[in-house]
Amino acid sequence: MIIYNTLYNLKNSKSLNHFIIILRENPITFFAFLMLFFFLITAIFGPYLVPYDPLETNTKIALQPPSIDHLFGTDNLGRDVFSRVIVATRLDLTISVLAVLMSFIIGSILGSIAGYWGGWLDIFLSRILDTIMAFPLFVLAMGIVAALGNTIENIIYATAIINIPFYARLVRAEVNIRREASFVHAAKMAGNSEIKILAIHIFPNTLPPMMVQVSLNLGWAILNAAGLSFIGLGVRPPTPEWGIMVAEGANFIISGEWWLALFPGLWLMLAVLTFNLLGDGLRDIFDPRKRV
Amino acid sequence: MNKSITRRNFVKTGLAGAAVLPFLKSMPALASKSNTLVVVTGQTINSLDLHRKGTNRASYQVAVNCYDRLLSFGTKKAKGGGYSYDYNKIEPELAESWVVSDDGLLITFKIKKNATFWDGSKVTANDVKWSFDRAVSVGGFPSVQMKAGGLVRPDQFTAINEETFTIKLDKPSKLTIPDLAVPVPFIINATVAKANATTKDPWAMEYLHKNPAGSGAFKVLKWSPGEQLVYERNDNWVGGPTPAVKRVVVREVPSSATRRALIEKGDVQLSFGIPDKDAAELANKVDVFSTPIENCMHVLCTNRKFEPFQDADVRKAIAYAVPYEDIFKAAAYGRGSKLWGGEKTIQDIAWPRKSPYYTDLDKAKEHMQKSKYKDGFEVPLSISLGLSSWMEPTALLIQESLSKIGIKVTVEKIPGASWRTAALVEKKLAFHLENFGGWLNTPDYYFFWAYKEGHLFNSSNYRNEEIESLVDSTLHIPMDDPKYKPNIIRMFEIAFEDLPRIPLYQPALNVAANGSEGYEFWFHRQLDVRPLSST
Amino acid sequence: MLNVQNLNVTFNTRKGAVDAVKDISFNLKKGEILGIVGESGSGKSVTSYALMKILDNTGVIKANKLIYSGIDLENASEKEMMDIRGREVSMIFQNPRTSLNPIRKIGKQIEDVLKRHSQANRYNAKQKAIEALKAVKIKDPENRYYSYPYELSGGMCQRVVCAIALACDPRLLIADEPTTGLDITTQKAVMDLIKDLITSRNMSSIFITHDLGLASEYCDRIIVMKDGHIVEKGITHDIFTSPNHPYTRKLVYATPRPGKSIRSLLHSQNKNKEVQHTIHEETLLEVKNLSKFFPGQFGPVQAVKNISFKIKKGECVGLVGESGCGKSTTSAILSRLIEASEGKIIFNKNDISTFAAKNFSKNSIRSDIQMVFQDPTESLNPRYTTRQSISDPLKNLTEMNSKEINSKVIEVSSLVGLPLNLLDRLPHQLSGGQKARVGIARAIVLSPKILILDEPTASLDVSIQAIILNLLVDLRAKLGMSYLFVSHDLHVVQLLCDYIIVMKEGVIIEQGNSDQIISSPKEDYTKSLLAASPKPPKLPKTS
Amino acid sequence: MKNKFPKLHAALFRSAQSIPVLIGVVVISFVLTRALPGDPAVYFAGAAADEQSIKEIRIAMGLDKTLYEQFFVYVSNLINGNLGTSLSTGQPVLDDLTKRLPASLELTILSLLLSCLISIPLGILAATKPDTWIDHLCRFFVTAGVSLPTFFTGILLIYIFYYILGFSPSPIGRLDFIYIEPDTVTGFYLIDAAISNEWDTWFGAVKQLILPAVTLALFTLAPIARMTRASMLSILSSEFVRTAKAAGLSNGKVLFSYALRNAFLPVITTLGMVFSFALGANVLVEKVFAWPGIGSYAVEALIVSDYAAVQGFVLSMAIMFVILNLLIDLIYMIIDPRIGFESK
Repeated sequence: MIIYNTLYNLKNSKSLNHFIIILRENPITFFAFLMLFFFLITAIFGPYLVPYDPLETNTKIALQPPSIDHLFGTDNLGRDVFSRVIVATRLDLTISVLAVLMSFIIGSILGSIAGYWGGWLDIFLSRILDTIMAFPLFVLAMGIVAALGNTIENIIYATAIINIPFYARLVRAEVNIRREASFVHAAKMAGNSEIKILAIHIFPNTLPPMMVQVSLNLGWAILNAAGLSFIGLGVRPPTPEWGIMVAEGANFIISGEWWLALFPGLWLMLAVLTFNLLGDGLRDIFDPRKRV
Repeated sequence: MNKSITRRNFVKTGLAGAAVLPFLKSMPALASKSNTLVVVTGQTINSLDLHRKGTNRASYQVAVNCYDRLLSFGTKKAKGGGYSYDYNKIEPELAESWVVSDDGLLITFKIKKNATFWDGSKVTANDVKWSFDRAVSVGGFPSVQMKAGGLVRPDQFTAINEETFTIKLDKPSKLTIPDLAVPVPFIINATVAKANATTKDPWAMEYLHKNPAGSGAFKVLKWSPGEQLVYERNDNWVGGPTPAVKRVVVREVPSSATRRALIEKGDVQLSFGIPDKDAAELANKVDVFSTPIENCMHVLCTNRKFEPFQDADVRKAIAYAVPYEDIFKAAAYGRGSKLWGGEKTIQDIAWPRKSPYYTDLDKAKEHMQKSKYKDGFEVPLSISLGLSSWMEPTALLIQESLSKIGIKVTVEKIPGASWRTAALVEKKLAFHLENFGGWLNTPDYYFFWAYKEGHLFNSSNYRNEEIESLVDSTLHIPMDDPKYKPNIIRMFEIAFEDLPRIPLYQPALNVAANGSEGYEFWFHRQLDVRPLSST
Repeated sequence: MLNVQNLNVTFNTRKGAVDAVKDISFNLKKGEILGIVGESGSGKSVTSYALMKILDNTGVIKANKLIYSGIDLENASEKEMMDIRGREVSMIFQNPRTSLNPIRKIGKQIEDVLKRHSQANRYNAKQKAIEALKAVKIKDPENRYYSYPYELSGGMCQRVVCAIALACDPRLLIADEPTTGLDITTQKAVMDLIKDLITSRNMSSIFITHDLGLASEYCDRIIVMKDGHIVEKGITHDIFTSPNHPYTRKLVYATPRPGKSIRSLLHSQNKNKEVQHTIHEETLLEVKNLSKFFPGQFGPVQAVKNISFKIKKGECVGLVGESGCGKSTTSAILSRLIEASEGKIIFNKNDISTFAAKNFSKNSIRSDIQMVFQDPTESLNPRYTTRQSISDPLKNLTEMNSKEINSKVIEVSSLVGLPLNLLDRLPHQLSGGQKARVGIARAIVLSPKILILDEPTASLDVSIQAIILNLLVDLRAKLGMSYLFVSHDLHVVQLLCDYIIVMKEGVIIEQGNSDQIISSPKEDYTKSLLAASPKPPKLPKTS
Repeated sequence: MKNKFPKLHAALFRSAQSIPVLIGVVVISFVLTRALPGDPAVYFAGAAADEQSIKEIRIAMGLDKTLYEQFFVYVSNLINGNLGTSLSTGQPVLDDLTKRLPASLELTILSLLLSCLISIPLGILAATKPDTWIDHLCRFFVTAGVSLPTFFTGILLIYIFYYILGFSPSPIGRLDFIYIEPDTVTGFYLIDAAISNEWDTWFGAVKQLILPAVTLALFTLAPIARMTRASMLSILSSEFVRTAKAAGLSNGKVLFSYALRNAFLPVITTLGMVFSFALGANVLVEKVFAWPGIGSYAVEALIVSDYAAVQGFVLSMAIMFVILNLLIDLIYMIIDPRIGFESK
């Protein structure tokens, strides 16, 4: 139903107008969507566009500074940093989008249940979420990855788990304030079942504030994966991934090979920045009241 | 120690020499060049007692610097610059003299008369006996190392009188004397230790863990685990020439980039164990000592439990496919020694030595064609996260190269904690990198650990009957025994033919000095601060 | 004292400049109370903010003259304005509770103003603040000084706001809807107090309200505003007896007062004759000994105490009371949104209190009992179009196919006078009146037997209220529904109810036929309710 | 039955609520550490141990028992205040933590102070000029800060300020070796040095703190600035601010005494979250700056499967979290008189 509504809204040409208006209103949102578009293009087509095989080593040209041949220089195994940075986009976006999607879904369900029905269920769920929050989240992610092994799936799971409480709490609060709203009473009078009221009437209205959280989390998920890579619990080599590239490149900064860390770092930062700046725009798009 | 060194008396003792100066809140004067040396390392010292269970390798330096042994090795000029210990030259430390009986079963030591512990009490044969008893009784690594020299039971050790100590051996071994010069059989102040022992803890493990009680060249002034260890000179040391510096601060800095910056800027005088890359790049800026580590090799292991590796042609194909030169450049930055492209026939017993293999993809393909695995196979190549600085580039290069002969390799990173269990204890890694180095510098010692079935570093599950008997018969005979050389050469031949371990290169231990001199390399790969001085 | 000529206020929004106040001129004499009356969006509040120059950054003031006691307000610097505000001209706002800093003691808030205008120093501030509290007749001012706003009732808060506004003896008081949201009896008390204070201090005042009745009781002169223009100004009595402008007339007629009929609220030409509804003798709904407890911090709180009444088929019953009297709880229980603690609800001979409220949506009786909610904005799902909102009950509770649903939606929309082109709009794209119609359409789309109306017009402008009330009357006759009309306003209830129940603190104080309750109430409380309602002057003879 | 001290009551109620959280943390950290790969007994036994000695050690460490029994032993030790001994430092975990926690806290608190000093004025500035280029610029700046991976920022700062410019002292922990650490009173060097009147040391400690604190502060700007802006915006448009303005109160008084105090409530909640978040982010910063805090301790412990150290770390963080929440509640109660009187 939610998907149907979204699709319905997208089909509607009014939605496109709405989108354009939101872009025009705020230069930063415009910039963010532009960057998002750029990253999506790179993620989809990147592997076909890059000049070199990101995995091909050639020690003869190791550690060369940026040049026409190698825009971002080469790394310690002679791999083209530019190609690696571009190809990594897909993996990094996948990790963050999947992780956030997972925590979004699970968090929404838990939060909705706790917020709508309240009572012991609420207390129980809230305590569990508090317990997760009481962990230093990054360390919890480290622990999970260390325990389960450092595969991409496990990184996604770990990132998702540490993000669940944020969604759950937010949804819980948003559902709670709407639980007694009169449009919810009206929906009851209209014969909607409890689940239907929750899923169709209340939950979609929590989306605008959730979108801000989603965008922040998308960025944070990338940083989280990068941090895991930095301490050696990240993606396995030789897979190109920004975090691991920064982490490995960091050791080369002092010796003067700055391009190894700088370019992936820059990309990482731009991606996170894009997601973070996206928040307000996304919220406005999901808010029907912003429509004219 | 921790209790007794409060800040006040730290200042008192530390600044005794500088008492004329106005009272200093900071120690710039104290840290002035000639008095104090600052060393940085990436490792953490986790105990001051080598005998304790769980003591890590970085902590062995405390045994070297703070305690004395009966014997020590001499010094020689090292290959990579600076000095090195000399395996062939045994020198006295606490012993004044020693005599080996003709049958080689009884060794009698005379202890230096003027040797005293830090608390002023005399070093006696009873202290030596107690310390040796402790080393063979506590189990774990110390006892295993003692056993290598034939030292197994307390009843082998006797304190004849205050200054005379004897060791009885079950059978003579060329390894006994050198084994007394390794860090393990260090001599503890038994009186102090016993005073702090309990019935539950007869060897005073808890006490000595934090409070060293020795006679060595340096005392521990301050120890903050994970942060720093401060050594202070023992002016009454008799084990060797009095150290030139009064104080040595060993600071732990985990980030290698930071360590590099520190040494490059001259903020520290010595950086211990720097990465090969930094060593190569810093060589013309500061003094860099890259000593090839004796009896140590970086190797690629083919586990016999993994079926394709039971095929000799597969192993040879791999040995010809490995991009040695690239690895040496990318992983070792040209530091250390090359171990490929050696002579076909073996004339000498130098070890580590070049294997007869070299990078030749045609030959590699030839061998693959001969094997049962013409179409190739898939195998995970495991590396340890803790050693990723060399293992990772090496693995990636091997991965790429082997793909050309049809072997599909996936690189598998294993966290440092599980590495040992998986690789050495359970020996379940099909294809992996390994870096064993033997303390006692003889090839048979290396073979004992790395080629005998069931032994810890034989992570390839290799078994060869001839090697088994060769090692057993060679390990304890003296090197000038006529059987020695032929036996060793035979071992080499088998090892290169069977290839459970494909040698890649001999790594170097890199140390950068900027404002200090006198660095000496030791087989235990820990820093001996005693010969250091500042420039 | 105040001379305003050609005042314009423009807001620069993203969608371009919006003129909120257009070219208005008026003046205010010393000691006079001037009422500015208008419906929402008429620009009356903006006018007052413009006088104080406390508009948002985006608001621009332009005027030929904007002179207060010889000071040119338009060109006064912000610093000068700060001295004028509170000292010369003060203002009180609607929503007294939110007009006070929630985390500062009220005494301190009064002191802030006193100190700002050098009316007090560190040593006597407290005493002066207490005096200010005393002046607005707050009991026990010494202790109240330490109170926080949340500890006070709405009426008390408004008194405190008055105390702040009057602390420095200003000469002009602007009161912006000061009693909106207060109970009717409180409203009267607060208004009387303000009036007393103004006259006793010989101040002038501008009283801004949407309630013509209230303005008529307290103002000397009245200005009527619409869409930023002044449409009419004059002496209060004249405005009422001979309104010139059609808009004023519309407002005057739409203001409920004793003795009016429901149709007379409408002034328009298309006024058709009121259709009489028939009341059957048969009882549709009977409430027996109904009680409701809520868990509270210090034990259960009884919101409804053992009430009983009946609603006949086709009858319209009014449930009247001030806030907190339990009328909303009662309506929620009857509409099966919440469970009753004790008692029976017999609907059409079924005791529906035996069905759990949680699962009532599955009950076939669900479609017979429907409800219209207080706030039309809040009662519509912001993501649902009008069509979705109206068809929602049909989808859930009937077997209709989408075609049937569609035609039913169109049918009901025209019944409630909702233009069909609004069916695909979202709530925020509708006006208040349109939203109210959507709410009603949704409630009647299932042809319920009883409609519970919970203050359906409380948040609407009077002119729209008049239309909606008439719509309800028409629908009742057409569809033969019974109503339970819940309201705080006796005048409104009397207009369309046959029977009135007066509640106070969870108890039914009095019930009886409308005429009887209005003309000869038995209980003091009912009397006080009636007395508190503003009494506008008599209407001119119907034109 | 009226409660005499509703606030105290509410505070006690809140702290009682944290008990299940602590229990949960104990259970989860126990399970998590047991799930870690690697066998501590093997590690403990040392480089050349044989099967027999590993087995002995396993028994000595209690690792041969069932998980259920191990948990029971762990909890009963915990109740006696025994957190076990760390493998990697060889010290009792409690000692390690008491030594290292102040280091982390000092860094985190200082960086938060720094962050607040920048982000709160920025947030207020943005709120007073919403949707102007100033607002957009503020937003861009703080978002850029949070988009940088801390380890990258840290290394970059070291490279620039230490390696190239030489402004900063060498990044080797809390105090350069030319200083003697002050007597331990609180464990916070800045406080301890000030107490013992050793200002040289104090400045030395400050110099070491600057770079890591800036690194962390950059990372925490965004949430605080964002919340300050949002909260200020809503308060500035609220009716009591209008009332205060209409009463002629000066802009400063309105902004700082009326609006800011109210706007701080949600900011404080955010601060609490940011604080525990920053303590986590410390893990990486400490590694880069060789900071002897609990973050780097935890990373090392996790990598070598040091059960006791990991559990001790997690537990201490959870306790910190609980204390922090209590503290926030207390601040809330001081600022907002309504708390504790709300009915449920």
